[in-house]
Amino acid sequence: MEALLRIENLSKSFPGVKANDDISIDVNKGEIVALLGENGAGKSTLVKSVFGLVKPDSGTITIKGEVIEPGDTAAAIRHGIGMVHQHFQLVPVMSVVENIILGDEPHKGAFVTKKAAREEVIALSKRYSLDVDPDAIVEDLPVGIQQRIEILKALRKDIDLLILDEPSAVLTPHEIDELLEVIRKLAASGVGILFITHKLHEVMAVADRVVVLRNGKLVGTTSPKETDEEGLAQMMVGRNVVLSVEKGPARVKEVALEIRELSVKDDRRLDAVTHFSLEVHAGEILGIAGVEGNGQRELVEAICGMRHRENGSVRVSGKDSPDMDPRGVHLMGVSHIPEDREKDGLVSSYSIADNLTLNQFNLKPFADKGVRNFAARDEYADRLVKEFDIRTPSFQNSASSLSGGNKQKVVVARELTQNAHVIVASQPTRGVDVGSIEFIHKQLISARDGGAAVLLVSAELDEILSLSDRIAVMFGGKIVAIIDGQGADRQYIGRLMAGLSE
Amino acid sequence: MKFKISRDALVPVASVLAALAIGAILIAAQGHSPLEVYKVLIVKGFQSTAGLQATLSKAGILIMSGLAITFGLRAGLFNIGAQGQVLSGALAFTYIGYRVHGLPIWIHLPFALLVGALFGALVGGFAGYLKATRGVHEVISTIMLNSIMAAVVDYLTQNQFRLKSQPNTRTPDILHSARLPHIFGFPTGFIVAVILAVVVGWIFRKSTVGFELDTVGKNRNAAWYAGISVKKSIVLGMLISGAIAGFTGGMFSAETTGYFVPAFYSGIGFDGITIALLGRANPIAIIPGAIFIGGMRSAQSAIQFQAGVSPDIINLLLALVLFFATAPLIAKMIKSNAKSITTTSGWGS
Amino acid sequence: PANAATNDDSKCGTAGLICIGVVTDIGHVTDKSFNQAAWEGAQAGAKAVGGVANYIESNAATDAEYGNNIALFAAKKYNVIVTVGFLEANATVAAAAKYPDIKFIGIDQFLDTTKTTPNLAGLNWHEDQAGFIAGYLAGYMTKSGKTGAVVGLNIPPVYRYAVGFANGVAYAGKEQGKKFPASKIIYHPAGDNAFSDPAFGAANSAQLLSQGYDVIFAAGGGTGNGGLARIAKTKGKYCIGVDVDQWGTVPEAQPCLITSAEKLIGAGTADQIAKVKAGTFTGGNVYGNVGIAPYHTFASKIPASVQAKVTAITKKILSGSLATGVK
Amino acid sequence: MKRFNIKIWQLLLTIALLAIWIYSYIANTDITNSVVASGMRFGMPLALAAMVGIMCERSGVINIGIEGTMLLSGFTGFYIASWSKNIVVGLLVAILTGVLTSFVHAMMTIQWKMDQIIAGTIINILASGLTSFLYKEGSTIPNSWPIFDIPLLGRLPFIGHAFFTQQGPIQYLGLLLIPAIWVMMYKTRWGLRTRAVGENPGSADTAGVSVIKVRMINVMIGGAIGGLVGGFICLELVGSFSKEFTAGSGFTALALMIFGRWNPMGAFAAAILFGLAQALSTQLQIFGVTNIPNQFITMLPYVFTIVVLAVSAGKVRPPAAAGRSYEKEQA
Ligand SMILES: Nc1ncnc2c1ncn2[C@@H]1O[C@H](COP(=O)(O)OP(=O)(O)OP(=O)(O)O)[C@@H](O)[C@H]1O
Ligand SMILES: Nc1ncnc2c1ncn2[C@@H]1O[C@H](COP(=O)(O)OP(=O)(O)OP(=O)(O)O)[C@@H](O)[C@H]1O
Ligand SMILES: [Mg+2]
Ligand SMILES: [Mg+2]
Repeated sequence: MEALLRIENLSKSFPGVKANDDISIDVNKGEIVALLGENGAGKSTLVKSVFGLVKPDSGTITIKGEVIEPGDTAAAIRHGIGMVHQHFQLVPVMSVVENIILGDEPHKGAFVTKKAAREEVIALSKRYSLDVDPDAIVEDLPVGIQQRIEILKALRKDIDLLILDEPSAVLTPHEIDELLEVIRKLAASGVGILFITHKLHEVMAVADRVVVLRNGKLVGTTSPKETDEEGLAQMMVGRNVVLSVEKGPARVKEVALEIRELSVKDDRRLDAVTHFSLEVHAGEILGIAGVEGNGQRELVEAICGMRHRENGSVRVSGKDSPDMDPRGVHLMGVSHIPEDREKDGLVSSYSIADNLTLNQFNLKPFADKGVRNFAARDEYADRLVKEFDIRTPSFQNSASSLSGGNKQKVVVARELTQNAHVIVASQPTRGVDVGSIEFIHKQLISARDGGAAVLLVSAELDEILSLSDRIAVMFGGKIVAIIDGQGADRQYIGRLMAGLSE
Repeated sequence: MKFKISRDALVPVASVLAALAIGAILIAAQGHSPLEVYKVLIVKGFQSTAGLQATLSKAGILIMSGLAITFGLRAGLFNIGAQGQVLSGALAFTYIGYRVHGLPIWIHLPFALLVGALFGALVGGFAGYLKATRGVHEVISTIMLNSIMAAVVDYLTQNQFRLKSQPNTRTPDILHSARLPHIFGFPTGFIVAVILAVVVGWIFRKSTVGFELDTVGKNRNAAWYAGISVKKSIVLGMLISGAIAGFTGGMFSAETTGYFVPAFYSGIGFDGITIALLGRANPIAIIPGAIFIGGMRSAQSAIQFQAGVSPDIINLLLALVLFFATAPLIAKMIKSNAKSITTTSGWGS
Repeated sequence: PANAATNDDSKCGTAGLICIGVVTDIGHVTDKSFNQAAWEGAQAGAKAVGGVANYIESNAATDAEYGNNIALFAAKKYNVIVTVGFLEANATVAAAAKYPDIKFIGIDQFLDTTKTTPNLAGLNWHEDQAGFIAGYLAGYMTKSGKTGAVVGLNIPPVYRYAVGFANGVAYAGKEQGKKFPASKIIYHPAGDNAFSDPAFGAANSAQLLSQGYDVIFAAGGGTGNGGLARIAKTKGKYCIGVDVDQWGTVPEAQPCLITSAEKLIGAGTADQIAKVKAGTFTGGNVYGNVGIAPYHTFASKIPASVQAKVTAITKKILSGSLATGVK
Repeated sequence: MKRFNIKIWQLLLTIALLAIWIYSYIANTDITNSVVASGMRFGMPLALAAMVGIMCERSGVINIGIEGTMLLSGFTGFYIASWSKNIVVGLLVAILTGVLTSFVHAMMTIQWKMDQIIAGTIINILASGLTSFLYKEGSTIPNSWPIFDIPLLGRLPFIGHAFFTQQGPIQYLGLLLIPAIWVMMYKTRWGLRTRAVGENPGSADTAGVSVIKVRMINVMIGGAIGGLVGGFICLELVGSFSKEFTAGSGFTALALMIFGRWNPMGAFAAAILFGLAQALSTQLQIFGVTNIPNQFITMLPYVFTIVVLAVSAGKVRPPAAAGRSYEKEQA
């Protein structure tokens, strides 16, 4: 049988990197192929080539026996390819309907037929049981819902091939289960699926076949039947990876972060966090579990001085921390790994070195009396790039040249090397490969063991479960329960996260 | 590597040549000799002592106004209405310059310049304040402030600040103790401008304040995350941009005009935009562009008188140079990898 | 060297040959306004004395620029230099001191004669007189009694034109035993574009027209010209131009243009040149003639009696027996 | 809540203005009509120039070259009209010039991915240099566009006299064109794509919409409007070309575009409001208010704009991609 998608000898170089090197892959009708690889291995580049977003240097892409014109998205769509992108490709200020219909709008003459469009979106969301409010403005929606819109967009046309580039990075466990169900259903109906993820259990759960990339090259093909998660990780990284987190018991000390009666509003001036109180002790990791959009972002920003506290106080090591003063809070010994590295955590046109010192550029030894010391910065950057294994030819390169995972490493490296009393880590491993996840987790634990109080916010329930000494479940801007991390019940927390009472 | 650098440096040179070539066609099309025109341009603008003096004097003002715009651009602010700040600085300078008697030059001149810069800073800073606290975009506020300042300045020159013995609207002459002395005939303003460029260059290269402004210009969210007060930076960026503009107005009065008439200052603020763009918002890189434009401007009249070509050819040549220096055509032709210029990304709301 | 027929300046410096150089204010000799008028006057003057005339257009309003341009003429041994506009006053005074052998004519430059040299004449006009005469005519042409002026920046010459106009209207009203409402003067806001904002002139004229104003004095370069063009489009309304006879410079205004308040810049300039030739040039502040332009096709529409009254008042004003009331 | 704030302010302002309008209409119909009509006349060229900016920026291209576009179009429009003795031909040529000028702008910004602010500046100084270099005195056109009344609408009570009488064709055209642009922008497929491209070109690209094509066409439509305005100023308002006749209105138009939040109707309202403030300052001079120096009266529209913006607060949010050239690779 002719393969549905056939990628033959595809190569693509960017200045300084060979992102794809002579790659050939087939995807058959109804088959789910998982594409694995470390950050920067070239997965996104490969699938973008298929979708016409990247023009390969050489090689051919054939679908149902027809060659697709390279670098032409419209052609790819015509050939029945749909794609869910690693970075959301949504227009934040537009409604859900507008986003979904964009590019092929129901219309009468030149006019968009709003009603028909709306009905179509409602029907679509019913069909795949992916619930969305058609009239909501995208930027007002939590990321999980935004991801749903991305998926609906891709599913809207009758597609033969669906590409998913890390669709589950921002979803809750329940949402992931739903997504995997959708994928299985689609495959059963004959759609070929090319699926990129860093979560190996997802691969084990749905993939028919697994293709692994390393440094732009195809290093192997396997299937869940032939191997296990450890095996997959080893294939990707080229070494043994410890997937389960190893940590000793917490040596809990005094309260380092004390939040009292905190209330915060969101961008639309609606209540996001209400009368929130919490204590985090030095030497423990407190994980906040919750579906995204339940006030976690606002909570973190208020703690770090980035968002106005309407009410209540935040104390660090027994002293009041200032409101609306990120620098002041930072100087009290609070480190912050922000959830959106591109938006908040990095200045992408700056060098990696400048980014590694982004919130310390004014402190000794990086500056003295307002004059910057570049030698100190570079020495520091050189050390961190090595220590955190940031994959780059030079720390002088701009942050924009890094892959997503490596960008995250820059942020983590910066925040975890400051000997902070309090570390606020928001989605610290989002979109990061297994090798790096292992590394970041180890760093967080060693920070805890070094006596820091770690507040971990993650939509990744597994991450929360495996790292936290205590778990606070957040729903609707409040804590609904605080549970001991040891032996916490996954199902129980899941129910709390969904707002169901016990 | 060396080879590549020299190629990048070739871009501006080739751009000038390309502009001159197109200019030559236009000149010839009007029945004049391009060679003669360009000879006059070089002799009058760059060869004769008087020409060079005029060139550098003009270049000094261009550098300063270019710095004013550059300072804003680096902080993500487009101070399109620097003209209003130039005007208020110039008038404030002039007032101190003619009104305050009995000070020695080394006090009077710097003091008057400081007051000029202060008034420029007030106008610019007001726009910055409106942006930081009320979200009023600086492109609107500075354009509106331009007109407002023009009216205020006009009112003052017609009334309180007017030289009553003259039927025409002008201020009294600025006292000698507030005029800029020439050092051996060398335009002092140019030296001041170059020093200012070096200082501004240093601020953005080495100082933490410069880094803060740059960061706010590049990614406001990340700047806030990194503990930089975005609001303060916006006010500061506009304040200093305005101060430099006001200072420029003062320097122009001190070196060139000698008294105040609003029309003397027309175009200074807008010229600054061209210069800043030509120099890619790099404080040092604006210097050669300013000298080049200064030279063309100072030869403008001679071109008309001696070669019979409309002096507007100069503005045309300038546009062509800016075009070729920024469009990737030339760079591609000589296989340079010179990065394309960016100033601010978008309106940087 | 370019320009007119008599522009060959290679023989300048030979005795008896008069070479005239015009340094324009920022602006061009084709500005349909005073730069152009001065340049035409210089050419006419040159023709009359068999001399040479040339111009340089200034590109920046600074003393340095004007000084350089004057120096260009001086270097070529020109013996009469005309500088146009009050912005050039300082540069002209300085140049006159520097080149005592060259005669300078400073147009629109009122001199402090205690500080100037005798080779410099400041050529001025009583704009208020031209405005008054035009206003007097307007006072007889208005049916509604409502007249107005849409003008450029509020600077002294513009002010004198406008207030002179208003006083002329009032005077004509009194003569006819009518009490007209005061003539409305609308100034352009300050700014670089005060004299080059046709849209402003048009919109303001229209606003006046729609409120029943029927004779409008549009004075102020491009701003005024925009007003003239707009008024011409409304039937039965009259407009008055400024500085030169705008019948020729703004032809689309012809349907409404009953006259223009003129200051005879060309004639005044030519006159001074003739004085140089005759050796009667005295320097100091001198005044050129003002008046109003021909009526052209309106000659048949303006009653002969009114025309006679205007002629009579013109004489009175120019002779000084009637004051305009403008300080 | 922020959005809500803006709406309240807009509402209050609208109500206040309506109240003033109705009150003064009753108090003095003629003068009120005249002032409102005058506001339209001041505002319409600015509003149309702002449409140039909106067409470009909504698709992600900042255009500060509006001034130059109008200048060049006015130039060619006038001289061709003068040469062909036909103002219709002149106007068409003006529009064509606008399209060609914006094509150059589009090449620079979209194809060559040059800095958009620089590209606009080049257009401006190129236009200023070319038009003054090639300027020739003494040309005239056979006639200029007339002003006229709209037959039925002109007799409507309240708005009729102010909006539909004694205006030139550009005024009436603007009343059609601006709502049409609004409808295009918010109701049609092209408009949806345009806005998507201006907000997130990656999103449009991944949906199979050609970012380059959408931008090129919008910028050129903008150019056509710019050509229209330039042509009309020379062929209707003034009847001749004068150097630098645009007198900074291209920049004021940009300010009004931002004031109107990149929305065609918003910019129109902003321009009319600005025009009304100007008409009002004229009216104060007509009323003979002499105890306030004239400079402070004429300053009114500018002060008004700043005050309104400062009070109604609310951050303006430009199209997110405006000013950024689109690199497909980074999608
Ligand atoms: N537009 C670009 N310009 C330059 N280099 C690029 C570009 N896009 C990707 N790269 C580089 O190509 C390599 C492959 O990147 P790609 O995004 O395909 O990795 P990935 O496997 O998807 O990684 P991740 O898991 O982090 O998403 C990386 O080194 C990346 O830095
Ligand atoms: N590649 C493109 N990028 C952006 N806009 C486009 C593109 N192709 C067409 N358009 C515009 O989109 C609109 C619809 O054109 P299109 O050819 O896509 O219609 P269609 O979906 O095939 O609809 P129909 O059912 O009428 O054939 C038109 O306004 C057209 O100008
Ligand atoms: Mg990827
Ligand atoms: Mg079709």
